[in-house]
Amino acid sequence: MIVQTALLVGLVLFSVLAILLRDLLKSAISLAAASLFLGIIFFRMNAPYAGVFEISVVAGLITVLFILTIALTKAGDEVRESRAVNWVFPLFFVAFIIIDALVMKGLLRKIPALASGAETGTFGDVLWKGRTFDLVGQIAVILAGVFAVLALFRKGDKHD
Amino acid sequence: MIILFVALPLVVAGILPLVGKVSRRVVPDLLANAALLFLLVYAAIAGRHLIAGGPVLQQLSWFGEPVAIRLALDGFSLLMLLAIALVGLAACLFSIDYMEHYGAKANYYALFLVMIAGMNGLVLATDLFNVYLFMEVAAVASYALVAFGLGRDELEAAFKYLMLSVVATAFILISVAVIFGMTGSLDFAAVAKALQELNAGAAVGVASAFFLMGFGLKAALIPFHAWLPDAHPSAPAPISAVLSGLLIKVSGVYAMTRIFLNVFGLTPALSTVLMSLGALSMVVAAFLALGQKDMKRMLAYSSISQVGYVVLGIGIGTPLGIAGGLFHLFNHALAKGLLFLTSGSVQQATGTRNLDEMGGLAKRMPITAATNLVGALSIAGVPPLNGFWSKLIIIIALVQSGHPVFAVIAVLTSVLTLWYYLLMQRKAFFGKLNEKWAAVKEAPFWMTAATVFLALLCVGIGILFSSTVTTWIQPAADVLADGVHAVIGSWGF
Amino acid sequence: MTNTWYFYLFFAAALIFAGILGLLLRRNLIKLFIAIEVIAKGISLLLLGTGFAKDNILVAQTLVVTFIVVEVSLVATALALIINIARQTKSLDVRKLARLKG
Amino acid sequence: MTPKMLLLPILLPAVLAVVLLVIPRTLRLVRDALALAGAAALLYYGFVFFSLKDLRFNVPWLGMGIDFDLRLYHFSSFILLALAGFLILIILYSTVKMKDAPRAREFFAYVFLTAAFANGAVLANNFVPLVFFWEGLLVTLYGLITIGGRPTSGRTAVKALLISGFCDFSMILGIGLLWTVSGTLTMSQVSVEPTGLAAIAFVLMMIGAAGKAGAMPFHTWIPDAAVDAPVTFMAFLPAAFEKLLGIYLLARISLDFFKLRPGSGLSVLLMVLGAVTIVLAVLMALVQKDLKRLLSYHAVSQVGYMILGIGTAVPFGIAGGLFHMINHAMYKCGLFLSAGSVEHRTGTTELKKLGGLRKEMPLTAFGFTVCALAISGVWPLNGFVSKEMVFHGALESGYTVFAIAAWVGAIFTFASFLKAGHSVFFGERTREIPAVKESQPAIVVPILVLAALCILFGVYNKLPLTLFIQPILAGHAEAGAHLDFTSHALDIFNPVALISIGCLVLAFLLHRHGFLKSGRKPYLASEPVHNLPVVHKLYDLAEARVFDPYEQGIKVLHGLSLVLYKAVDRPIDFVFEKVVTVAGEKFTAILRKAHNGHYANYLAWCLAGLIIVAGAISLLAK
Amino acid sequence: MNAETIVLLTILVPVVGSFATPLASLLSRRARSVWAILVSAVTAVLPLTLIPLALQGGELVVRKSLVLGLDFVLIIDPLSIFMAGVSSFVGCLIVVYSVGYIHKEENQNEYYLMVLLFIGAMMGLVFSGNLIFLYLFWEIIAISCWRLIGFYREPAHVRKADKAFLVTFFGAVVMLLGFIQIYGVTNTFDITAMRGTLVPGTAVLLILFGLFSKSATIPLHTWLPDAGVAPTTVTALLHAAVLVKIGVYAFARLFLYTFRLPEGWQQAIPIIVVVSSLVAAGAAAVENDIKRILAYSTISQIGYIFLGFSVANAAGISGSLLFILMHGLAKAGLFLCAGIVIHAVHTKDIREMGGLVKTMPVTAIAFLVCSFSVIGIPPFGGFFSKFLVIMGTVQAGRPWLAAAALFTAVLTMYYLFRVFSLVFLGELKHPAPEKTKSMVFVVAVLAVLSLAAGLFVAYPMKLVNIATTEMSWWLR
Repeated sequence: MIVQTALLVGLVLFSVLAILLRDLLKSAISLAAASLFLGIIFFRMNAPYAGVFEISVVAGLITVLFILTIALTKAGDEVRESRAVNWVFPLFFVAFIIIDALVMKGLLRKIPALASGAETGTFGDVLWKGRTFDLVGQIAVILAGVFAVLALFRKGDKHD
Repeated sequence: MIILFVALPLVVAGILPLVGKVSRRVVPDLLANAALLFLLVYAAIAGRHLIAGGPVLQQLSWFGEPVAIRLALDGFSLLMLLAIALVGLAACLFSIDYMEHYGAKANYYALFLVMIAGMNGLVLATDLFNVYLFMEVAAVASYALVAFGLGRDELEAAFKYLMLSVVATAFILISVAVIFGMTGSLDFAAVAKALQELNAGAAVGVASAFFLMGFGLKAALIPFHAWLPDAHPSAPAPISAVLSGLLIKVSGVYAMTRIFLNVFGLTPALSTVLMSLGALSMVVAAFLALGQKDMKRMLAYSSISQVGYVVLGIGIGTPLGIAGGLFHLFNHALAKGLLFLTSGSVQQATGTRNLDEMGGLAKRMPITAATNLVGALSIAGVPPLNGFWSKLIIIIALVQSGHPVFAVIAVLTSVLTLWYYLLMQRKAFFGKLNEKWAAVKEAPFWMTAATVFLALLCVGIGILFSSTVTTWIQPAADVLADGVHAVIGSWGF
Repeated sequence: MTNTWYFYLFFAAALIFAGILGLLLRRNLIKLFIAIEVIAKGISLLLLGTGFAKDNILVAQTLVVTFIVVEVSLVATALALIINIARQTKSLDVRKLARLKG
Repeated sequence: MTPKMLLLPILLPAVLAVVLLVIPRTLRLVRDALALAGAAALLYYGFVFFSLKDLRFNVPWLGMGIDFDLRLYHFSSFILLALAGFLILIILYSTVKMKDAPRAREFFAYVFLTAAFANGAVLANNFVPLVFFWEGLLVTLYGLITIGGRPTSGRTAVKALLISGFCDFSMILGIGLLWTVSGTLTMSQVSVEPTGLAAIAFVLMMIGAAGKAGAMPFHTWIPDAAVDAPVTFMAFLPAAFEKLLGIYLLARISLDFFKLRPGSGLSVLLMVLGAVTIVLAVLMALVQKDLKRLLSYHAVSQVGYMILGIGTAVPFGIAGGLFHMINHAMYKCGLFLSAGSVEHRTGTTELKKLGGLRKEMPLTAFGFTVCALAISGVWPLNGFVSKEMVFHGALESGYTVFAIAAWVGAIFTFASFLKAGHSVFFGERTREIPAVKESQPAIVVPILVLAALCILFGVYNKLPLTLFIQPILAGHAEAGAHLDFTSHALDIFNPVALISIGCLVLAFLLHRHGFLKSGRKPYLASEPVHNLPVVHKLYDLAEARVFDPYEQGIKVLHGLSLVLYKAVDRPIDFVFEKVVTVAGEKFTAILRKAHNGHYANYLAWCLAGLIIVAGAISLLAK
Repeated sequence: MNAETIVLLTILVPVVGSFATPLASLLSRRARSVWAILVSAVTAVLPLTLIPLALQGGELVVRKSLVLGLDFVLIIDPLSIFMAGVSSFVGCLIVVYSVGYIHKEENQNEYYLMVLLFIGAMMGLVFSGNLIFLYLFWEIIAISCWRLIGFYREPAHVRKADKAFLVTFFGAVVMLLGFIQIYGVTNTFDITAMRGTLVPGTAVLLILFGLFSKSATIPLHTWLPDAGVAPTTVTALLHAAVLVKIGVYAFARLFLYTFRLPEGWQQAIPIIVVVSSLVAAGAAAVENDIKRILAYSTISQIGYIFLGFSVANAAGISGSLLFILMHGLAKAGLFLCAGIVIHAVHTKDIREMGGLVKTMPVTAIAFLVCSFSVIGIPPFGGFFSKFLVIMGTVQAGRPWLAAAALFTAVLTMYYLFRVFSLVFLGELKHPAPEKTKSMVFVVAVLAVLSLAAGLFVAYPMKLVNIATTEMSWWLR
């Protein structure tokens, strides 16, 4: 359990770092690190497929996309971030952590829940048999994303 | 075969870009409109008799062995499918001429059909997570479509729309996760049964608050509405017609109603919150619309206000209220779609959306002016058009269920609505012809055909309101009403 | 089933709140989107945590996988938008994106 | 004589009016002939009906107790006959006088239409036809005055219309109250004690009658009309018809509809009204410079006698009032016709310009003198008889102050007629007027006929009294009282007659004093009275129409309308135009400013919304 | 043809006919005018064929049930036949007049379409026996009014048209709320089923909003004078003959035929309406625009009709019904005369006119005759109606109200003759001949009708008496 909590704390730290860092590249990398931690957490929760996906897709692909965007938008003038963020953000964050802890310990413990039966079958047939409609949805989302990118980057007659 | 509603648009969307390479305009137009026409016919005729035998649970099989795509087609979903098909077809017809100068028509149609597929999927989903998934499909497609013009305003609007929607979907997922945690399953019926046994009042309250925020933003109720007045005007006219007419209703009102009435059960607390949100949206959005100079922005605020009516209607919880709400949802979809299409024709003819620059266009563009008038009067609730009957039923439901204050607010808001629509008529169509537009011609064929199609629908439903209510609206309301009785009985609070 | 769920709920809530706080305070478009990504991490953690706590982990995995797929297409669209905005407005400051008023 | 014949006096003149209106201008002779024939026919039927005594024509009309009910009985047949008589005289006179008037055809049409309505009003036995015909006269009144053709004719016509309209509307209110009190609209069945609501009804209907007759506060249009309207109109309506109708209704009110008690409050009110009318009108008449205005004021003052007579509620007094009504109609019509004949020949009725016309116009002069003597109440003539009866009635009713007022009136009447007669006919010949001949016979004959009638009704007064007046009062005198008015009619050796004669002598002295004082100029004979210190001021004010209730009324009406418009209508419009729109815009501006386009701002709204909704649901769920 | 088909035809002919006018105009302008006159003439004749049925008294209810208690009900009784006859007849006259009046203007198609739609909706409203359908036709009339007032498309005119539409829509929607409140109590919208029920006070207040807004009584009246910007035929149609009569007809249909007014309202309404007619008469005496004067005059005369109905006794009701006929004829005449004058002199300010009697004799006489009828002077028709209303008020024990009403009548006489003398008498400022024979002919017809209605009042009175007894049988 200690390792799990350590990983979780690492995850939260890197995420907060990703937001707080001034330099874009550094924050992208810390974001990748965070998703790495998350992947490991998934593995420890014996959710291998989710872990693989998390690491390869989120840590990999999305970070690459981020870096690509940072590169492409270098030309623009420097965005003056307000100085206040550095102390406002942690202050609120810590305050929320305390409230969050108390709430989790006190109130939410009492959420009634049904005991669910043991799961049968492998991940494959759960995904394929149980939630086939999700796959249709996924295909649709991918199509949507592709067409969106195509539309946004189309050359030629742009209509203002 | 109700999977067709989702599969067909996806498949056509898939092959469209390839086709787009071959012939830039004719085939994409043809294909897109044919698909939507088929959906309309299928929904109108096949759907009707499907329903005759009670809600249809479609168990699909993929190459022989059963596959777990459980789609439920009941009165409510069928009503939504019909609305989507109708307004979608009209917008598609409209975009044949309108999208000429946008270019990349095939890409546009692809995105359009994906959005339609997303909406159809959401309507047919019986699983909380699927609702999220297909909403996201439609949302992604709509971000791209809002930004389709690639202008400064379009991009800004699309970005803000995206960033706000993402937060909304995050909250929806939190709530789905909590429900999943409590009941262990995601299917509507199973969750409903499980929640009845658990009677975890507080937790469901918080979950419904999160859902309300998420779907409220999608439906653009007042505190969550800020993205809509920017997104809808900057989208190309047929898209803003579909956005205002369908998207905010399907991913906002439909999802909210389905979950609150069929899954959670409409508790008195939830009903009051829904009604107050609806009433707030009605009044504030109506006042905002009053002060607008931009025609499409006024229409956007009007959509917020009319969605407020629908939510108020459904929030009452009585069968009559729900019927009124749904009927108004359907009428508003048609009428608002029509209004956005006419604004598109005006924008294409005069090149401006600013009402002050327009003047007396009725002289040059009689059909557009007439159809705009029909749409405006229908939404303002002036008889004999369709908007009047739905508002009437809502007000009757309000008075009967003992909410006189809401009834008065609803009545006064419809006066306000008429005021700003008259403002629009006076500035754009009804006054003296502005000499700048002396050379303006009537909108091209397909655009006027689309607007006339919707206008005839509005007038037709207005006159044949009783048969429309009995064939389309009553079954949808019964589905929800049973939901309320079944659930509310047990929860009590 | 006991309190492992609340344990993951705690961390997920922390991540989500951090993301929202980032959205409210940061001005750079890309920073904003990084905050969105943090929220996404929080949600996938929440989903999987719930599944793990309620030991129907397989279903939770499918949900997370689908969620990630959706997240990818969202990122693609959003970044395309950001690039276009950067090209048009020559700046990534969200305060400049305030022309549509009233 | 079938009851249907009763429709004849109404329909015949109405149809004739339409025909006369349509006849082209060129066929003047045919028109005159037709008019005369029509008037003659009416006169003949007047006599026929008079001999008939009782006839009733009743046919349902509007339901709810309103039916077209005509009834002929001795009072209405007498008035019908009188009306027909005057009509034929006026028509005869007008054939020449109005020969070259621009709207002559309209004039004849209106005259016959007035005759139709007047006959209808007299015959009516249900209040609704009564009001129908009574108010119909307004239309012809307006039409006739506008025929005068002078620039101010329109204004005077409207003035006459408004005053008469006001009186008629109060009469309608009175009839309404009477209907609620008595429960029926048939005039012959109505007989109510004038107390409480009925008293108000009495007063309102009295206003209607007095207004038509031209008594004080409602008289101011008559002097203006004298100048603006054609003289034939003055002789026809204000002199004859209106007096007959007005006093007929007043008599029926005090005799039939309400049981007026002598000495009761209402009768005193009537007597006061009468007395005031007599005195003030005659004072005004005295100082007039124009013959027609002088005669018009006298017409108003003489009505005072009739009202005073009826007001005494003593049979003798009422008989005097009624008899005075017919007498006055005759000599006033004669006077106006003679003034018209003078105007016809000389072109003016200015006393200053006229003088010594008795040689060139002997017959007009003779007619004028007889009628002037009659109106002043000189002994053998009809004026003397009816005035004596009024004096007796006033004395008998116990209020001597009214009798004194009557006498004062008599003094000044005679003084002003001496002035008029002297300056028009008997003074020296002035140079302004060229030599004139006597008017055509068609003009002179009516004057002489009227003069003859005055003499006849005076000398042989038994005929009119027994034939006309006696039957009217038959039902009302106490059983025992012997209704013989004729006994001492012409007897001058009683105190009342002596006082009257004294007044006349006093008047003669006053005239002689004025005449000599002003250096033998007859038209300035009234200056001594005119220049009395306080009186002079009042006269100027009166001339400036200060006391004219109509002028003040119009100012009040206009002021009230302005107040209503500015204080009620415009503010309501202001609310709709400004308040609502500005409020709308203000509220919208605030809301629009809130949407400043910043993403963080919108996100904050959403989160705040979430918190509020969550709080609301958990609170409400408790 | 039985009564039911006649009534359905009376409603459908104008409505369908109106939408067909643009088609007729494709043939030629002449064809369109002929078509419009034909349709309005047929609509005018049809109710007349029902009069024998009306004279037998009794009522015929036609019912076709639809969803949710909103079933389509037609009541064919003397009241509705009388109203239909009066308004369609005057409407037809106005259509004939407008052929001459607007032959030079543009967008005439819309004009004829809206006028015929107006008449059709009016027929529908008069016969409808269901509150919601009454409201439906009420609003269709509001739409056509809006388009007609804004006919000249000037920015100021359209603003006035919007104001008129908004005020009437506001009143009507509040009235709808009242109907729904009653629906809550009796849970039916069908008038014939609700006869004699006592109505809650608030519902009465709400419904009065609608009635007062449509018939332009005091608080909601300012749109009527402003609507003077419309072409004269429209103001004649609106102000004089038909539109304002709807509010009064609805009052009769609702509060005499169907509901029983609570005691407080029976006392209050007569006072309000008399005040309204007094204020309007005051305003008319001060205005200088001839159309605004006549508009205020209409508001004032409508006060009388309301007075007659609200005192609710035989004399009052029959007086009001007669008033609707007489005022319709006379006021339409006044407006159309004003139209001829404005058409010739091109100004609406009466101070700039003068002496027109010399060049426009027929119009002057028609104006005079119609004024006499409006003031209520015999032998013209207006006398009987005003007389009966006054008698009704006095009999209902309100002599003070009757006195006020009569004072208003004097004020009416004052301002109508002020207009007559300023416009027609005095010296001639700009000589202008009487334009288009058809317009003068219509005006003459109206004047003669006012006179004939006065002389032969017994005939309309028969129908009115039957309608009164039929309508208020449970009042006694």
